[in-house]
This record gives sequence, structure tokens and C-alpha cells, in this order.
Amino acid sequence: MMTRDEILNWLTEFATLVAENRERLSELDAAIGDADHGANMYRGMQAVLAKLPILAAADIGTILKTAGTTLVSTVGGASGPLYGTLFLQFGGTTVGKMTLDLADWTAAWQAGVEGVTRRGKAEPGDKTMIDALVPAVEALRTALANGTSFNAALDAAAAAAEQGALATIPLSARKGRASYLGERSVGHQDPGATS
Amino acid sequence: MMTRDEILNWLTEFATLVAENRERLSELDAAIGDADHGANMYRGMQAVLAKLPILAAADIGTILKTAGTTLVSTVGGASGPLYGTLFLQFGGTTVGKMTLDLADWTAAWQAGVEGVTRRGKAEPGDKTMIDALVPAVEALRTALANGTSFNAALDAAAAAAEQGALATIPLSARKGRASYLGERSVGHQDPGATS
Amino acid sequence: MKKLINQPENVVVEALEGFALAHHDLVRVSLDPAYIVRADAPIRGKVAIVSGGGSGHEPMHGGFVGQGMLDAACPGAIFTSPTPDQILDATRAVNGGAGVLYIVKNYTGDVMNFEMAAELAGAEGIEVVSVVIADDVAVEDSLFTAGRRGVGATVLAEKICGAAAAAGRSLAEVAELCREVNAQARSMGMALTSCVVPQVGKPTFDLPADQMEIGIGIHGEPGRRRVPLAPVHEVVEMLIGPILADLPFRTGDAVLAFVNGLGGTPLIELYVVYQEVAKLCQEQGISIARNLLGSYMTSLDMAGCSITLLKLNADFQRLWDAPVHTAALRWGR
Amino acid sequence: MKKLINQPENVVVEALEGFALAHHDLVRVSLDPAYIVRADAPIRGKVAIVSGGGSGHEPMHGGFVGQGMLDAACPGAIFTSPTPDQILDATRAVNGGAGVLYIVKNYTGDVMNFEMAAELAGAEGIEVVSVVIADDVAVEDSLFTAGRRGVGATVLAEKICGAAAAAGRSLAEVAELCREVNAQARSMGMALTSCVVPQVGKPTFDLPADQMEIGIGIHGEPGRRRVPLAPVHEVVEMLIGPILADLPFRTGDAVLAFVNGLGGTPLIELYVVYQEVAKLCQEQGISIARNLLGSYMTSLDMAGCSITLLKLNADFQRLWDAPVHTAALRWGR
Ligand SMILES: Nc1ncnc2c1ncn2[C@@H]1O[C@H](COP(=O)(O)OP(=O)(O)O)[C@@H](O)[C@H]1O
Ligand SMILES: Nc1ncnc2c1ncn2[C@@H]1O[C@H](COP(=O)(O)OP(=O)(O)O)[C@@H](O)[C@H]1O
Ligand SMILES: [Mg+2]
Ligand SMILES: [Mg+2]
Ligand SMILES: [Mg+2]
Ligand SMILES: [Mg+2]
Repeated sequence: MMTRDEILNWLTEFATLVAENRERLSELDAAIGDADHGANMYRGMQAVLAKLPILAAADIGTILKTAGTTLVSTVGGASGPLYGTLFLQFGGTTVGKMTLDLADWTAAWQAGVEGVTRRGKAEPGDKTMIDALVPAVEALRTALANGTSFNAALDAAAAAAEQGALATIPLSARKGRASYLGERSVGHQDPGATS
Repeated sequence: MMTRDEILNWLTEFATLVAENRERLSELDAAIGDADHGANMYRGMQAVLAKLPILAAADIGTILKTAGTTLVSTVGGASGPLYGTLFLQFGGTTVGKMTLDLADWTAAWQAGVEGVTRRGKAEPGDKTMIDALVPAVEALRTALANGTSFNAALDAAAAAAEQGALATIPLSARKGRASYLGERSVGHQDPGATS
Repeated sequence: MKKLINQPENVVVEALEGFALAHHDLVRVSLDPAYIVRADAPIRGKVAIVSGGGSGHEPMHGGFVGQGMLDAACPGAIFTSPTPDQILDATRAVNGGAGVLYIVKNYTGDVMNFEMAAELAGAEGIEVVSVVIADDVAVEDSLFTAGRRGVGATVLAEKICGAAAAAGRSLAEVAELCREVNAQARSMGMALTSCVVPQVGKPTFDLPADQMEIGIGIHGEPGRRRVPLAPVHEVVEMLIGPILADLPFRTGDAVLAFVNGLGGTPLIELYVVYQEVAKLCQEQGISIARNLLGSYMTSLDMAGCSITLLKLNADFQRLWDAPVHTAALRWGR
Repeated sequence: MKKLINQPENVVVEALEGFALAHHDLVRVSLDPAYIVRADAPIRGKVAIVSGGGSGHEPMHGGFVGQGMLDAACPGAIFTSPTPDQILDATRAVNGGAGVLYIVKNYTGDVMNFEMAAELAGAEGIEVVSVVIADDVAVEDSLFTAGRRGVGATVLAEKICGAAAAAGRSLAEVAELCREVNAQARSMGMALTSCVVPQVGKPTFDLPADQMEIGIGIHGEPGRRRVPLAPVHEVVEMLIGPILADLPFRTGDAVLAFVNGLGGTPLIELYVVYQEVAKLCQEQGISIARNLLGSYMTSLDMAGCSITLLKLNADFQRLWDAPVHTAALRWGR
């Protein structure tokens, strides 16, 4: 079970992580060229934080959707539409809810990952965040089917995401799309914050 | 006594000195800013060298005038008109001559220095090459009046020029025109080559 | 970091303010969301052209807004594509009822944000067609994003399509023209130095004093290869070779040659580069019928250049020659 | 040294070749002696305007040759004024019988070489008047040469006098106008980095990573003072303060503001600078009625900027607005 307050805390925590790792994220992005990922995500998550007060009474769907539109309209770059879509889809499947059970949470992530895949046109193995997200969703689904507890399911998802990200390492040099490093750092934090 | 061959040698020697000191001249010029004096004088004296073969049979006036016009038309900057004028005036006073005695040489330098003063509008004490040239001419005149030998007169002129250049050192920092270093290096070589 | 700026996070908005003040005769500027539209927008019945991308490439794209070129430009953060709502607002501001063409450089972020904006504009009943420019022969599949990067051809496409829109062509026609320009243009760039992103404060990559990077993008992406410094005639050969081979350009072709500086390159060097480009083209029997020379698509303070060749046809050439009046490009009337 | 060049001693001529090839519609170029004249020179009955100076300041002056501005430009070696025979040949090529104005920046070398050329031209019966531009408030008596250096006002004087000559004014009138522009304009510049003269191969001066030079000239001459890096609003205050105080500019004045990049400065920074200039002028009740923003008078690869303010009157403003069509400046028709 996850309450709206926990969702708000989760967003705040994610914003803090981004703020703390801002320079590191840009440095990792510099490896593929433009050194802006830290500034982009920082700008976006600060804007999300600024919206939280007016969301104090809102339902989870509204909170997550607002986070999504805010990311889309403040981040830009590749990460704006992708993170934005993820949260927009989270919000779309959780409209009106004040708590989420494991089934809700699994559905939200499933929709989120589908949205990101549609928007980014990346497939598993393409060396994008999809490689971390897809195994995480699989883990959530398995947990749901097995009746695992909410917290154990989140741990399993985080572990699966981490493994998925690690599995892209060898692809990195070979395929050369090299989004790898930026991916991995963000991919880690995201499910990490989730659990 | 100086023959046309000695004049040709003197020009060649001066060109060699400039070529050897090219980088040093530009470095000295960099102290006042634009770091081009070495390249300028090198370009000019190479052009003069290239003219020497067709001057093999010419009189001293023609040789020196040609050197002057060549410097004017290839050097540019401040040094082109100044060195050009110096040589043009040398040439003007030695038209048709195949040898120069001390009176000729003194008259040539006197005209040269007057030309440079007119062109550059610098007065003694202004911290320009004038401060080296004027004492040199004085020395030549004294030598002529005293019946000194040609070579001794040249030595006296060189020494006077050197002293004149040194005398500008204290002015340097104070008046701040700072043409000093470029001046001094060139001022040295010029009468140096003369003797 | 040596830059004429205040707070790094304010560079884009302060530059935009400066742009608005300097060019109030040509453009109107919105600061939030950030976009630039021509002063007389919207033009009833004319296809509107909107472009945009990260900042740090000035004068692109804001400097191309005006008569005969772009109707709107959307500047993102430094090296970061603009957001859909910037693009959507700009689209609304310039839509003259004849549809809107988005000219998008091929970077994942640009493509996705313009795509989202197009969906939103479409939902409002504004007809939008996007054309993606991908002319950089330095990459087959870029390190940076799928497919070739969009570089110099963007400037040429914006000028040529702007003229076609001004001449009254339909959205479908202008979009098709844009695809043709993209198909007939090839580019490649090189860097002598890296660039410094203001919010990062140090060079994106380290390039030793005796090395240069060949096949660079416009955001400091890694090039095709790193090589020792060489005389510019060799540098131009390294760029022109792949360009000529790729289309391929052939003896007898007439081209538009675009020699572009990357932001830290003095103009005198671009003229030297142009002289080498002209020499090499002549050797291949390719005639340069038109040229553009200057720093039009920059990468912050990067020193280096890019070369773009566009194979001309009569239509391209006529449209290139048509009047243009923007902050950065002006001729005719 | 990182430059897009071949042999350092060939930079000027190769750049000139590139210029000739790129702008053959606007100019004719002589390589030896080196000068650039407008393609339709001489214009019968029009006062001709000739300028020139060392190379390394591109687009000045060659980029200003054309309709409504200069009739000829004489590029010297890097940072070295042209020689009298270049100037004389250019003078002959553009003399249309109504006399020739030399616009000369105040540097000893420039003044002397133009003076010699004027004497030679005068001996041939060509009427020549020289006007020396000296607008740099950073120096009372320059370290570099007697009197103030000629900097940004040169560009403005060439544009305004070019328009006056095109409008048929006499040599005496155009020369007097040139003196007035010089009298009403003040400039000051600063450098973030030094510049590298190609034939020297290393920076003319050393400027530590945390320092900048205020009151710099355009050949790497020492500035008024060296200070720690500061936000651009402070930098602009350091430049605008002496400029405003010197003329002085007063509340209610209308000015032309010229924000100039020195060669290695990206355009985005110039827009930030312009925004600060506009703010400071507004605070003083000075209105910027016209502006020019770009890298028009450079110092090789130096990063930095200069600011020029010209107090406008109706005549200056009308002549500024008049059509100009050159490689570097274009408007009207
Ligand atoms: N097609 C894609 N699908 C999923 N994620 C992607 C895709 N393309 C890029 N990304 C992610 O976006 C990150 C880059 O984001 P950012 O630096 O903010 O934007 P930009 O790449 O436009 O500079 C990459 O590290 C990668 O995680
Ligand atoms: N008014 C003057 N009278 C005499 N000599 C001068 C005068 N002004 C400059 N000079 C000399 O010219 C030298 C500079 O020459 P150069 O560097 O070739 O030209 P520029 O100063 O134009 O770059 C100075 O070092 C100084 O010796
Ligand atoms: Mg990035
Ligand atoms: Mg010098
Ligand atoms: Mg980016
Ligand atoms: Mg000089």
C-alpha cells in the first residue's frame, strides 16, 4: 500500500536526489556530448517541487499527472518527454485514487513504460532506460501474481531494474549509442527511489 | 670611404640580422601590443634582398632609394614609412655616387633623420628611434669637423646611438609610450650594422 | 569559465531579452514560454514555418525569424530542445490558417518535443507537418541519437522553405521541398577546441593543444576521430571528402557551399577555409553557384567549422536568391 | 596554435582570395597590391571613401565595401597598416572625380601610411582628405601611439559617411560629417583572453584564467587595468561608465549603441551584453534609438567585447538608416 503522502514524499525525495547529483548527471551526459542532463532534470524537479503545495489535497492521479505535465513543460531535451510521459501515464492510471495497492502500482508502471516506449521508440536491448524499466515491470507483475507483499515487490523491481541497467554495459561500447552512462545513473535512482 | 659594394653588403648584413632576430623583435613588440615588428621588418628586408641582383650596376643613390621604396611598399605599420623614409633620404642625397666619403655619409644621415622626424613627428625625448638617431648624427658631424677617419666616425656614431637609446630607459615607464623596447632593439642594430 | 554572462542559469533568458531589445523592428518575443515570432505574425493564408532547438547555437534559430524565412523560433535551454508548450504557443501565434511546417533537427529530444507539440496543435485543429533534417555525414548512426544529426542543412532548408512559403506554396509543397533540401545536402564539421556549457563551467571534452576532432556535432558530441592538427587544406579535405562521396556530388554539379563557424572561430579563418573549399570543388569539376559564409550555427564558444554542400537545382537557387530580412540573414527586398 | 590556416605568412592573402571568391557579386579584389573595391567602382561624380588597416579585424574593412559604405578597403598584414602603394592603387581605382575621403584609425602606422598615400595621390591631382578616428576612452595618451585609438566609431563613420557620399554630398561635407561622428562617439573594450598572431604562434599577452583586461585595444595592446572576472553587468558598467562620462552623454540623449564582439566571442554573449547596455542606458535616461550587434571589428581570436555609443542627431540617424549592401552590413535598398 502506498498513500498520497508517500507519493508526495517520493517525489520530494527524487527531487532531492536529482539536486544532489546534478553535477554528476551532467558529467555523465558529457560523455555522450552535451552535458545538460543534470541541469535539465534539476530544472524539472524544482518546478515539480514548486507545484507540490497546491497539490496538498489532490488525489494521486492528479499529483502524478501534474508532475508529468510539469516535467514535459520545463525539462525539454530527450528526458522531458520521456520522464514526462512516464509520470503522465502513472497519473492516467491512478485518477481519483488516494492509495495504491500493488495491482494499481503495477498497472501504473506498465502504462508508464508503454508510454515511454511509444514516445522514445526504443526497444529492449537498444541501450536506453527501457532496459531498466521493462525488467522492473516484469518483476512487479511476477510479484503481483505470486501475492508478494508491496515492499518486497518494490525491492524485487528495484533489483530487476539494476540488473537490466547492468546488462546494457557490454552493449555500450559495441552499439555505440552510448546513452548508457546517463541512463544508468538515472535508471538506478528512479526505481531506487521507488522502493 | 664607403663603396657601392660595401653599401650592398651593409644591406645584406642588416637583412640577415633582421632575419636572425625576427622572433625577438616580435616578442619585444608584443610588450607594447601587436607582436608584428619582426614579421614586418623581415618581410621588408627580404623584399630588399630580392631587389639587390638588379641593382648590381646601380649607383649608391639608386640602391638606397630602391631600398627605401621597397621598405615603404612592403612593410606597412609604423616602421615601413619610417625606415622607408630613412633610406629614401639616404638615396636622395647620394644620387649618382659610386663611393661616399664622410661628408656624404654625414649629409645622408642628417637628411634621413630629418625625414624620419618629419614623418613620425617625434621629438628627441619622445622615446622613439629619434633618440638614438639624433646623437648618432651629432657624432658624425663632430667627427667630420674634427677630421676624424671614416671608420672612427662610424664607431663614434654607433656609440652615441647606443647611449641615446639607453638614455630613454628611465623615460619608458614614466611617459608610458612604451615603444621603448622595440625601439631599443632596432636602434641598436641599425647603427650597429652601420659601423 | 570565461564568459560574458551573469548567472549561468539566466544566460538564455537574458540573451533573449537582449535579442528582443535589439531586434524589436523584426520580431516579437515571449519570455515565458520562450519563443520568437516575426513582428507581423500571423500572416493570413501563408504556410507558417516554426523551428527551434537548444540555445547555444546563435544566431540559429532566432536570427532567422523574419520575412522570407522562419515565422517562429523556440529556443530551449542550452543544448536542450524546447518543450512542447513553447512550440505549441509559437504555433498558435504564427498559424495563418494555411498550416504549419516544423523544421526539426534530428536529435531524440528535438524530435520528441516537436512531435508532442504537433499532437497538441493537431488536437486544436492546426495542421502541422514535421520534417526532420539529418545531413551530418560524420555519423551513420550517431553516438548521440538514432540516425544522422541535423546540422548545416537546417539553415539552408529554413531559408529555401521560407521563400517558398512566402511565394504562396502549400504546406504539402513546402514540406516536400524541405525533404528535398535535406536529401540533397550533406555536412561535416570539426573542432579545434571543445565548448563550455555555462551551467557546467568546464569544457565538455578535453582536446589536447596538438589535436583536433573531426566529425564533431554541434553540442560537443564526440567526432568521428581525433587527429593531430593539420594545415587547413588537409582539414578541408577531411571534411569535403566524405561529403562529396556520400550524396555523391559529381562533376558538373552546381552547389551552394556553406562554410560555418562554430562560435569561437574568427571570420578571417572562415575565408581561408572557403578558399580551400572552392579549390577542392573546382578540382572535382563542381561549381559553387551560391555561398554562405559566417557563424550561423554555432556551438557556444567552440572553435572550428563545418561545411555544408547543397546540390542546387533551379528551384532551390531561385528560392535561395529570394528576399530575406531577418536579424542574421538579409538580402533582396 | 589552433587556427584554420596553412602557412602563417599566407593567411592574409588566402583569406583575401576566399573573400574575393565568396563576394564576387559585390567586390573586385586585387591581390598585389592588396585592396578590395566595390564591383561598380569608380562611381562618376561620387565622393569615394577608402579605409584600411591591419588584417585580423575582419569583417572590417573589406566587409564594408559596397553600395552605401566604402568604395575601397586596403588590408595590411596582420595588425600592420597597409602600405602607401596599396592605398594609392585603391584610390586610383575608386576615384570618380569628386575627391576621396580616407577614414583612418588613429595608430601611428595607419596615419603615416595613409599620409604618404595622400601625398602621392595629391601629386597625381586626386583630391584627398583624411579624417582620423580616435574614439577609445580607455586611453588619453595611448600606450601604443599618440592620442586615442580608433576603434568602434570607425564602423559607424564608414556607414554614415558612405550614405552621405551616396547621397551626393561633397568631399568637404563628407569629411566634416566624419569628424562630427568621431566627435560624438566614444568606445571602450575588454578582453577575456588574449589573441594569437599567426606568425607568432602564442598569445600576445598572458591573461590568467580568473582575470580579464579592461580597456583593451584591437591589437592586443595592454588595457587600462587587469581585474578579476566579474558578472557581465559589472563588466558593462566598467565600460559604459567611462564612455558616458567622457562625451558626456546626458539624460534625454538618443544614441546608437554598438555592441561588438572581438572574434572569439559567441553571439549569445553579445546579446547578454546588449541587454545590460540597454538597462544601464535606460537608468541614465538615455534612449537607444538604433543599435548594431555583432562581431564587426575583431582582434583575431580574442574573446571579449567593445561598446560604442554614438550620440545621434537627425542627420546621423537618417544616414544610418539609408541602404547599405556589403558583405557584412545590409539593409534597405
Ligand atoms: N529513445 C530513447 N528512449 C529512452 N530514453 C532515451 C532515449 N533517448 C535518450 N534517452 C534518455 O535521455 C537521456 C538524455 O537526456 P538529456 O541529456 O536531458 O537530453 P538530451 O539528450 O536532449 O540532451 C539519455 O541519457 C537517456 O537516458
Ligand atoms: N612617431 C614615431 N617616430 C619614430 N619611430 C616610431 C614612431 N612610432 C613608432 N615608431 C617605431 O615603430 C616601431 C613599431 O613598428 P611596427 O611594430 O613594425 O609597426 P606597428 O607599430 O604599426 O605595429 C616602434 O617600436 C618604434 O620603434
Ligand atoms: Mg543531454
Ligand atoms: Mg608592431
Ligand atoms: Mg541536450
Ligand atoms: Mg602593427
